[in-house]
Amino acid sequence: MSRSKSQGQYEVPPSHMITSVFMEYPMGLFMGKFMRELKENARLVGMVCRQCGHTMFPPQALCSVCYGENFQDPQWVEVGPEATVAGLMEIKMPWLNPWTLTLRASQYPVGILMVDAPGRSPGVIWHFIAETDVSKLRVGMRVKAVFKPREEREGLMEDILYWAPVGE
Amino acid sequence: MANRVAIVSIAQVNYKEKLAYAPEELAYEAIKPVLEETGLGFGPAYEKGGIDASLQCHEHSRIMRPFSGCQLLEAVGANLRPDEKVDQDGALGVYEAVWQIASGDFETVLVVSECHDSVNRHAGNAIENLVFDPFYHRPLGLDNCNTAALQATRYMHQYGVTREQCAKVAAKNLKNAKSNPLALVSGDFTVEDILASGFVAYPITKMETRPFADGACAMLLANEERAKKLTRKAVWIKGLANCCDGYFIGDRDLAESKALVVAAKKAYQMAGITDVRKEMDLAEVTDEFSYQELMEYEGLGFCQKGGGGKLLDSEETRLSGRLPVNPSGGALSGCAHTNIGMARIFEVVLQLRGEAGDRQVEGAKIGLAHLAAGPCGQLQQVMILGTEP
Amino acid sequence: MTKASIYPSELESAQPITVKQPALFTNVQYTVGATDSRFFAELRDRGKIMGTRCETCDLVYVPPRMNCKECFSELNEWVEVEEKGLLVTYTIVHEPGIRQPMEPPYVLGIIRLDGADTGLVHCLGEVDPDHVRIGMRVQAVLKEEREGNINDIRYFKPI
Amino acid sequence: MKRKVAIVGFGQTEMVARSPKTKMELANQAVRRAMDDAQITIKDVDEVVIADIEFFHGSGESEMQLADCVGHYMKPVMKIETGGTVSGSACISAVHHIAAGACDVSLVSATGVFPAPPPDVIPRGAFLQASLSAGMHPVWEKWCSVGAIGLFALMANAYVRLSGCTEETVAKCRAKAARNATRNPYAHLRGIMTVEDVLKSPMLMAPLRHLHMCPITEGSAALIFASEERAEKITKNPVWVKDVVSLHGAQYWGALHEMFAPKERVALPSLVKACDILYKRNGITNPAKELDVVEIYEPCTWAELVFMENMRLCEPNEAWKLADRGATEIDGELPINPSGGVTCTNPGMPSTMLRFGEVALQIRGDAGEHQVPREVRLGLATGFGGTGWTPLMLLSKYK
Repeated sequence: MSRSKSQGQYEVPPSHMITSVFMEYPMGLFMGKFMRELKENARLVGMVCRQCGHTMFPPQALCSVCYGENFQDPQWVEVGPEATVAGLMEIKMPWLNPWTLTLRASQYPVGILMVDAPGRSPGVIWHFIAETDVSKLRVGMRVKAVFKPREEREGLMEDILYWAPVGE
Repeated sequence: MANRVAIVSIAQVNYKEKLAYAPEELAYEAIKPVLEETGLGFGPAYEKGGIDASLQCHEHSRIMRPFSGCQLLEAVGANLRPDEKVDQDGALGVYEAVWQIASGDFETVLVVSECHDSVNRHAGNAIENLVFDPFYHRPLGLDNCNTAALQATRYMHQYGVTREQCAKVAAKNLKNAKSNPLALVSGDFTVEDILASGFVAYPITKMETRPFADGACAMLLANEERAKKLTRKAVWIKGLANCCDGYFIGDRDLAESKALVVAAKKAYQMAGITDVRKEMDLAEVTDEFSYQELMEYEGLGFCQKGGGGKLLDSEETRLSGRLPVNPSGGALSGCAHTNIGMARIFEVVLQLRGEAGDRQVEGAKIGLAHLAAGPCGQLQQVMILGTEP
Repeated sequence: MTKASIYPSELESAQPITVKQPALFTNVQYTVGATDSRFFAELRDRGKIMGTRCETCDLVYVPPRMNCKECFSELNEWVEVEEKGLLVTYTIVHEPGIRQPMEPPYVLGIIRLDGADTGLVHCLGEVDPDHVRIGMRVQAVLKEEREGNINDIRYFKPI
Repeated sequence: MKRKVAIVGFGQTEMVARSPKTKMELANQAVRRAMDDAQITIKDVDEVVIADIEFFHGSGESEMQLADCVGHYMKPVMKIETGGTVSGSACISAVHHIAAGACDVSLVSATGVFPAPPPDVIPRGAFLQASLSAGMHPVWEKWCSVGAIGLFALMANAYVRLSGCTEETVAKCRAKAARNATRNPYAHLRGIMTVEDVLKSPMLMAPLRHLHMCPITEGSAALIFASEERAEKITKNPVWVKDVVSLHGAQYWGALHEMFAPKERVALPSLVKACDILYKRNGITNPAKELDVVEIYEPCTWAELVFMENMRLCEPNEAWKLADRGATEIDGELPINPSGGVTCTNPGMPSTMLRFGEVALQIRGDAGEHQVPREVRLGLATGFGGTGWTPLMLLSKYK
């Protein structure tokens, strides 16, 4: 048996794991309705909590704020299509598209939007704003959702092309 | 135990595929009956009287979503409230909740375990392969099933256990499952049916493995004072312990589970059990693969080392036997991955409450719930529950 | 316990919606650390299988470990073990799965190499699965062109 | 709590951008250092709590993988996975175990190692950003991947708007962190940094510049907790856990609108509430006076200011003035993040534990060059993660 003492790191290639694995996430009953309405009617639906009036956008069976049940006779409401910009992000780096795992970049900035809703709180969403010149944008401005045509919609957030500034 | 803790309410949904439901929707189906039974709600954080804290059990690697605790937050009433997430089986969640309560920090803790196995139905064995070493084991395609098969072969060789004896475990449990409305698979199967169901990895056949399922389980635990106010059917935690074995399966003597022996000894000591064969009324053990149940008889001290097959043949562990094991039908009748151990606790609690219907073990006063997790049962947990503290 | 669902039937009767996304870690590289890199370098460059030895416990670990799990002492004594060994246990894998080194059905085993106290997981080749027995002697078959990973051992064959 | 609990050992590895070590090797090194610090061996450790999000390692069930090298072989183990809070949650779990009498000595281990695809397939930065976003809802929030940087850019914007804080003051604050990190041998981004350096660094998302955001760090940390009786046998300087509080949040980031779209003051709701509870339970009426040192989990420079206000260490919208006059410096009246904080070192999983451990070092007087130059009796450490979650640990020199 030959014996030797260890000396530092040896050069070997990294262990390279390649697997093509797909996961199937259940969207659920309430998110399911949101996705169907988006796909079929280009409508944004949310719910207003029956217990505390909090706007649930996306719709949820249980309220985030008061934990109240909202599945018996849920209070469906249409949210948007207009919204107020609450914050802006100019994304300067490319990011990964989770559907394809390829890089993508956007010419549009991302806004955090307070979407008009009948509850006591607005619906919150982040999405593209259709204005490449950021200097023309400001917090508090009004925008409106522009949807893809019916045949291109899949019930995903990408069905909204962007939010276009509304003339004042 | 010095600081007594009890399980005061339990609920579980069945194991059918539930791709229509989001994780939080599925979880709440189990949580709602617990809220109704106890009449408790989610009050302001760190104020006593309601449910003090929640504890989620959800293995994020099974859904490929980090901080997967986010999903159940609404269902467990966690917004701006104390909440913890154990990334292991629900049985470890119960273990954690017991100590949370015994520490005096909380009086009541809601433990919820949720898992959609159907989420990774396109992923094959890829999720299980991720548990193994990225340099030595993953490149060989190891998964839970083929490593279990390595253990099964070794165990059978060492002690002369036969394939028929392993298949008989599945036959027994699937028969018990007939009276369990939650079970996914059940029926009267012969040893021949089970052996003929096709190899997954020799010597394990398809019917000797756990059918994948979607499920959720909820339990409310409370300290002594609150438990006595909340229910007359409190089930007390008398002893609990877990123990982890080494990671490399090649290091271990796969024919026995050292970790289980350690965990069982500690749990029995806490519960004051001196002769488990005489004192235990029933046991629910992890039977993700049929051979495991036989090995666990030995590790838990129900029989001598190597005597698992004989104990099974003696019919002592069938439903009408002296020490019924897996009256629920076990994981072999279908169970979601993260619920394997918690479903065992669930069944023991149900039995001790006398609510197990046609499969009720008469006069059950003390029961054992066991979990084996990880490659070849690397992590073992034993919990002793009783109708008296 | 199996009550009717708590959710509105309007929602439950709709077609369930799921989304299918690729798992993120589908192409990932792991840096081989100090201990493992030596094992793979020796295997690649010299065709030798090495382990680390714990002097306190008198145990030889193959694959090599940086610490003894029994006494937790750091291990830096390297020993070469034989390419031959004993089959400790085996299985015949029937289900197809990812990263399988051969087409199923194939034999996967744990081999305790002569000079080692632990078993190495690998597959078996040049053997009829029905003739595999626990306790049989096997020998490593190495690849000609080695890259420095566990698949540099093609498989173990019966002696 | 039914029993008193103390920190008796703390260990960490050198923190670097990419470690040549494996996760197991790093974890082992940190555990050894923690045991050396406590002068105990693995035989003295009763149980292990693993804090991990092994998704970021592309693995599963990491409590199995770490058994041999962290040392829970033949011992009980618990694995906690929350978010950036994870090692904080795990420490709280260990405290509960000891207080309940489940064990006397508990070791908490957390390791951050981030393997990625070959760079020509996906650049590492984009990949790691995507791993963080993978924690979001697969349809609702994951698709546009603005993640932590987006959230904190919005928060910074709101803070600037409401408080009138200048870019120079924030840069000054970042320079303070760099100065402190330079004195901390384990910190990742070490080296003196001027206000100009900060202001010149590339803009990620206005007003957030590259140097304002925490780096991606690889490294490991371990903390050892012990019961009163054991702690006093193990060390002359146990650091006592006075209290722990942990609050979680809602599923969607939308619930954090007080943080990124506030009307009067920027607030992380879980932190505000957790501090209120902790102060009330411990009779703390003037935290700025009573706390000798604070370690805040600040994923970006602005977060340090906002969280100071949320912790009631100063009036709303005033923190930047404190920072501007040097009050939060290591020798200031209220030292904040003498370790250099998260903007200088962020290994993810161990980050919250580093805050806890650093406060313990300060209380013991063992922080070396970054020791606060006065008697440190009481210190508070925070964590941040998930969808705006907070774990807190209040540590004290006296029982």
